[in-house]
Amino acid sequence: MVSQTPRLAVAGIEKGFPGIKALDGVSFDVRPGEVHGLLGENGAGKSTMLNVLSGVLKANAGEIRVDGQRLDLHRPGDARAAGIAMIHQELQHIPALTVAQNLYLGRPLKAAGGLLVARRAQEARAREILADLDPTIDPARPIHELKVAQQQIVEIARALLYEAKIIAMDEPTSSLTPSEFESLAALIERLRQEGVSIIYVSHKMDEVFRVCQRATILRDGRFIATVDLAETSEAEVVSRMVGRDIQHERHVSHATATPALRVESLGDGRMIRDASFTLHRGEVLGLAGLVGSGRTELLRLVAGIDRARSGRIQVNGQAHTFRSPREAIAAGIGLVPEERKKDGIVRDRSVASNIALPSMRRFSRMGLIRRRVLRQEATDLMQQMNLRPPNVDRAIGQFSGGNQQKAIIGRWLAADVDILLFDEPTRGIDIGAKSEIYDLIEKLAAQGKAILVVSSELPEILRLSDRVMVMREGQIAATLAGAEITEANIAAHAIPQSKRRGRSLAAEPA
Amino acid sequence: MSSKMTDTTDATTPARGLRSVLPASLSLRDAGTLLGLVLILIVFASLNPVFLTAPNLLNILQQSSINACIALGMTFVIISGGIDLSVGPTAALSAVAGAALMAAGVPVPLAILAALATGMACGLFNGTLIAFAGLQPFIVTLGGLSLYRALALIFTGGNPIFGIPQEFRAVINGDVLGVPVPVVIIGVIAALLWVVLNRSPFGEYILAVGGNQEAARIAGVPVARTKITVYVMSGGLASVAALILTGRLGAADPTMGNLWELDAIAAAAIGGASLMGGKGSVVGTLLGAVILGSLRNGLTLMNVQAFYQLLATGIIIILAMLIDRATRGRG
Amino acid sequence: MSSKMTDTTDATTPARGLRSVLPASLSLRDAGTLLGLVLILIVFASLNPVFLTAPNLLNILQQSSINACIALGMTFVIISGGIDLSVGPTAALSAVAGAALMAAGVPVPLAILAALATGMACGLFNGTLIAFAGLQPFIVTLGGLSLYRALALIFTGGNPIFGIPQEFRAVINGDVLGVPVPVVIIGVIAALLWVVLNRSPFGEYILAVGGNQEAARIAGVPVARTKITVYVMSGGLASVAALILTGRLGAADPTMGNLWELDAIAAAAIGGASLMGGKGSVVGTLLGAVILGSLRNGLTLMNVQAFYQLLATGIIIILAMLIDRATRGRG
Amino acid sequence: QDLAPLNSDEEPDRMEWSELDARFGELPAPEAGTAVGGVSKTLTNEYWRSLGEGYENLAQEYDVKFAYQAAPSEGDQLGQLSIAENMILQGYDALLFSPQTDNNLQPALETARAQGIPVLNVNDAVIPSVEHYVGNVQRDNGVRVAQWFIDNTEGGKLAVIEGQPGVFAAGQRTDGFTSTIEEAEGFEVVASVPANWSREQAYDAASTILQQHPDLIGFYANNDGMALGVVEAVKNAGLQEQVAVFGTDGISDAYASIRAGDLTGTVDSFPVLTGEVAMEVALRLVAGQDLPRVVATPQALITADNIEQYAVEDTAALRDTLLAQ
Ligand SMILES: Nc1ncnc2c1ncn2[C@@H]1O[C@H](COP(=O)(O)OP(=O)(O)OP(=O)(O)O)[C@@H](O)[C@H]1O
Ligand SMILES: Nc1ncnc2c1ncn2[C@@H]1O[C@H](COP(=O)(O)OP(=O)(O)OP(=O)(O)O)[C@@H](O)[C@H]1O
Ligand SMILES: [Mg+2]
Ligand SMILES: [Mg+2]
Repeated sequence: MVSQTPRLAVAGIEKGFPGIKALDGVSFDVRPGEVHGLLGENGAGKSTMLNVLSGVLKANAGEIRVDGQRLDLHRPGDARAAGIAMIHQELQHIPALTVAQNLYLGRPLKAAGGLLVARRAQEARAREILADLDPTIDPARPIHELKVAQQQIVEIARALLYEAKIIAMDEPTSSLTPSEFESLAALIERLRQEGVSIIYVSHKMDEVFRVCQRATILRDGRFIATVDLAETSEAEVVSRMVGRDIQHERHVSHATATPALRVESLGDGRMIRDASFTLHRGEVLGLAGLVGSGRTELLRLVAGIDRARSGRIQVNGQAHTFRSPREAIAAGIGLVPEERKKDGIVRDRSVASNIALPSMRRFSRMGLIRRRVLRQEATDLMQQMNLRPPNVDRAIGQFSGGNQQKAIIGRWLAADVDILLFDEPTRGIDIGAKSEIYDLIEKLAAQGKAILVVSSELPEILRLSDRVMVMREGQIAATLAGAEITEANIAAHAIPQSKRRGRSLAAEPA
Repeated sequence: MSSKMTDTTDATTPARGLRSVLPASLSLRDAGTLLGLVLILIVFASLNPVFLTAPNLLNILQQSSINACIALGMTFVIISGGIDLSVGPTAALSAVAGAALMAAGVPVPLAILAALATGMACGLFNGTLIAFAGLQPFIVTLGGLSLYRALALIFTGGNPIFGIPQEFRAVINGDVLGVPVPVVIIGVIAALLWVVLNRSPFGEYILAVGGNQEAARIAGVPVARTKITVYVMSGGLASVAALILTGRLGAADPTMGNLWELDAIAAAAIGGASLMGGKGSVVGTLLGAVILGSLRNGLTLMNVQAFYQLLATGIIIILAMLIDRATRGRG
Repeated sequence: MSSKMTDTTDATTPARGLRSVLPASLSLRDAGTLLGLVLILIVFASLNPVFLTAPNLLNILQQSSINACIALGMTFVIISGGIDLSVGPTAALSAVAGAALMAAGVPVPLAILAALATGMACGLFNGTLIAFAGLQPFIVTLGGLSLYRALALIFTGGNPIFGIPQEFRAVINGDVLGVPVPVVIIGVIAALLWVVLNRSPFGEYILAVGGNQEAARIAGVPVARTKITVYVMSGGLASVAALILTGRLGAADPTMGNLWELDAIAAAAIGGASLMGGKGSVVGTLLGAVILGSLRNGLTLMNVQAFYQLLATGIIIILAMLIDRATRGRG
Repeated sequence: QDLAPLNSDEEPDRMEWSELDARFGELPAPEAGTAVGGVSKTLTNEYWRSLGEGYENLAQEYDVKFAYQAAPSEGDQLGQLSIAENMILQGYDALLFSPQTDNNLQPALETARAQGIPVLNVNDAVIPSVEHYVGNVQRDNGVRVAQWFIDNTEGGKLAVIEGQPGVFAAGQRTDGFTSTIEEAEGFEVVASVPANWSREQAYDAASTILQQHPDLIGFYANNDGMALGVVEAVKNAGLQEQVAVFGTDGISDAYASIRAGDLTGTVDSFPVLTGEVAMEVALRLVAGQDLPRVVATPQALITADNIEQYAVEDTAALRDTLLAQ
């Protein structure tokens, strides 16, 4: 074991971006058949490390060896040729192409002497590979018709296609449900046994401890340690990641009896039917459900992004029909969207500008923006939220996902809305920032804000919620309060009726 | 799990149902364009008896063929996320190059090759600046618009080149089973391009580069090569159009191709190409070119006065896009 | 922690250092454009003694002012992610509307307002179709290009309108402390627009809409209103250009503004606007317009023949973008 | 001095080009170092290059420094204005303007006037306030072709292929043709459509018109380039025996086509000769002569019948031919 050449050896990697050193002498190695965690807070440099590995970014210094062989990376194809495949944090696909075409993009199976794409063959192979992951995905469908989770699965399948020796996974489960994680974990185990090495990036400690043998911890671009997970506790890992201890606080309720938002029989004519609920001031209402159950859609209706076809919305006792998000914002509703890059940020603008967008009136006087006031307030806000690097003049696109999320939340704090809708608020967010965001949500509730949180992570729902609504197939299936809020209870309501029947029938003979 | 399956199937059924009614090669979007064309045909046919006669319909196809040829190249460029404003001058330059050789007695096939090479060289120049220097396509080809026109004018001193061999002209002005040769040429090219776009790896690359360039790069798509190739194709197709026109007119004019880029972009856009890239269709572009051709033909037949022709053109372009939008909204 | 702080500061120092030397309003990108202009000025000055004289420099500014005016509007449209091909015909339509009123004896200020209203109405039409019907800007304004030209021609019967009051002409042809009035007007407008883009909420909205429309919408940006406003601005600025030109020419021609859109786009692009939206600068566009004006002026002074002027224009546009690219790469 | 807006066709203060020597004596030798600048509409059309050739001929003969510039493209009104203004800065003794429109060179004219530089408007669009104009009568182009049809045919259907909508020359030529022909018996203009000076669009328009009116007897095109496109369309339709095609300008390709029996005729306005006359007038103005406001230059309908008479390289011989009429 000791004398064994590592499958992958990374030594002294440095990578700088304008104004920041994202990687500063990172070294670690990965053994054959090992699942190796790469851990760190948002912005620690995990994605950058993987991008260097896969040839997407060029390192400023350092070397990479695969099976002892020095690797020269000039273009993405080079890493792949050396047996490295990567699953990117941001979904990387071409909307107009089918699932199979996306899988084989860049190296299609060819027919007619290489002139044409062998579509049938591609689709057949794709079906085989997808069978292990999610057999419901039709390889002939355009990828943009799939749900986000399914798109993520296609991304994973693409790495399998290359029969790589090393697969780097950058937060592969950020949009997967627990059950989908289970299939992934099984798959990883199988690959591992076949001798494939896997680098696994995740903010979810339980997953990391489930699938990884060892882990390398990065902080601010620097190598901190490589630890054997069997001999380390979660708390220890986290404290080395964050550089301090994280206390797990228990849920405290600030709920009042004053309704802030009352939704009655809301529907969009497609997916959402007859949704009714009341959200009180100071309350945190969890919204659980399976992926695809329509939680995002419901939030979009309430936030005025999509037009409701039926139903009523009352804010602080006043009826509204939102024709645009602007109207919803004016009524005091703000949404932290699920797809940050697409629906959240304006890449090239500064953090301050992104924060100020809904509150322009407040930040301007006589038609002009008070830049100094804006910068000061944005800086204060972001300091509280521990933005890294703490520079609100930088373009938001240059921040890590977690830090972008802080800015988007900051946007609504600056706008001082009464009702906050969070769609997967901690997706892709590190454990330190996560507890910061939880504290923040609690603090907002304490200030009397009404909060609706959609999350696919049950622990998160349990940690935050005063009450929990469960969505099923576009309808609110149950509202749980107090002692009813248990993982089992939520799961029971989340599973569609047809499926329960189907399962019980199938289960009985066995 | 099984319920999810049911769910998914349910959601896609209506679209699939409709799709299965149409021929496989005709997308829903193209059907919308076709509808627009049919509407225009009906309007003109009811206004003028000559319009819907076979000779006039062939006439329309013939008159649309030049624009269709340019627009097909433009479609590929647009799908890749670019634009080519230099098609007119590229056509002019390759026309005068080819014509000068023909007039000098060089064998016709050789002259044709030279003309094609000229057009492709212009495209190569555009494509290289765009792919390697990373310049904006709009500006590079705006520069090319001046550059190639200037070269054509300087080369000829501003005079058209006559003396196109009769054998060449006879071929271009001939017909195949009653269909004018230019229409046949464009038909064949369009069929080839359809295969390239929809069935070849290169077609996928174009869609990928236009749809999400970064993702394409990461997936190992040869982004630069793909971009350069679409501009070379556009240049080559401009040469084809130039040669057809030279054959028809019996002369190669260095001022050839004025404003062709706008007609071509209009045809591609009416046919469903999105200037944001990643979207576009060969069939749609052909239909778009025929819509514009029918429009011009119909207005001329009805002897609409010059100013009102301009008016009608503007209105129809906007109407076509509105109709398109309305039909697409559901598709 | 402290080491990290040092790190960050260290890395940002060079950029900060450079930036602190420049006036706050001049971005690094604009400095690149300025450098390009200076290079061109040096070349021409060394080739021709007249070039760098005060009257000729004023001449260049005066000649660039129309294009600068149009290009400023275009810059806002481009930043918002659109394009306006209809600026020339918009100018023509508002010129003939204003001139007809002036010639009919309507008080000059009223006629000016009417001209501005006409241009803004054209912009409103474009903007509405783009923002509400969701049509592609390129195509809508391509339609507008035909439509407004046709309206101007029909309105005037194709004839220019003379009889512009002397008082109006005198103002436009006058000067303020030796600086021609058109230059002063554009200067004032540019200063206002700089404030709008860089200091007003609307400026943030434009940048956000051009940068990521969906995110902007969700963040409460009035997307439709923002888009419509930029087209109305572009139309209004086209009217301003039209009025200046009408004053200078003493007549309003329905064919005014031919090809203005290309010059304006070129100026904006040289000045750093990205046709993908979300990027662009008022100062850059002004510099871009002056670069194009200097180029034309210098080539004429050196008596370069028309075809070669065209050649030089093409080459310079591409060179400017290459230089820009090279300087920006580091910025 | 307030001049009445010029109408070059009707201005009473006019003279024929042929009378210059007789009325004002031989052209006095210009002072050494005299420089004249010409600003033309475009060089992409042979007509304007020939005009420049005429300017150059005389400039060389009299050892005058001469620069000839043109807008980069037809319709680039502002570009032409800039060029004209830039030329004024260079200190020419006289300027020859062929403006894109009636007014786009107005500011340059005013600046030149303020500096005491004589400006000559040569052909095509007419600047209303110009003091000197040399050129032919645009309307007359169309009139002459119409007259040919009236004289040589029994009547029938005719079509006009127009230049760019809104351009002065296009409007005048079309109007001359149409109004003359409509006064005659038995003629009908069945189509009058624009082809924007483009050979290709003229071809398309002509083929479409022939679909609708296979019994057409003739086309009048606003310039020769379009006429040559029409000729091809007529040939393609196999109607060359029945359909007469006329152009305007008299470019060399039109002559060649007439000789080949394709084009029926063109109205030649003799650009080289016009250029020479214009330069002569300019030099006379520089010399201080007081000439009439308009100097008219010749024009002739060229057909196969008289082509050899006019197809001469040497403008002296052409002068003789024209003077003989
Ligand atoms: N293209 C870029 N330009 C400038 N800075 C960048 C760029 N990409 C990343 N960075 C910076 O590099 C640092 C490391 O980013 P990276 O994306 O690697 O973090 P991460 O560990 O993957 O974080 P997360 O857990 O949030 O995904 C961050 O500070 C980020 O702001
Ligand atoms: N990109 C897309 N294109 C088309 N339809 C989509 C897309 N994304 C989602 N949908 C549709 O919306 C429905 C719900 O999507 P989504 O998966 O976002 O649900 P959700 O309940 O919000 O789950 P989660 O928030 O956990 O992702 C899906 O059933 C799917 O049909
Ligand atoms: Mg990351
Ligand atoms: Mg969702």
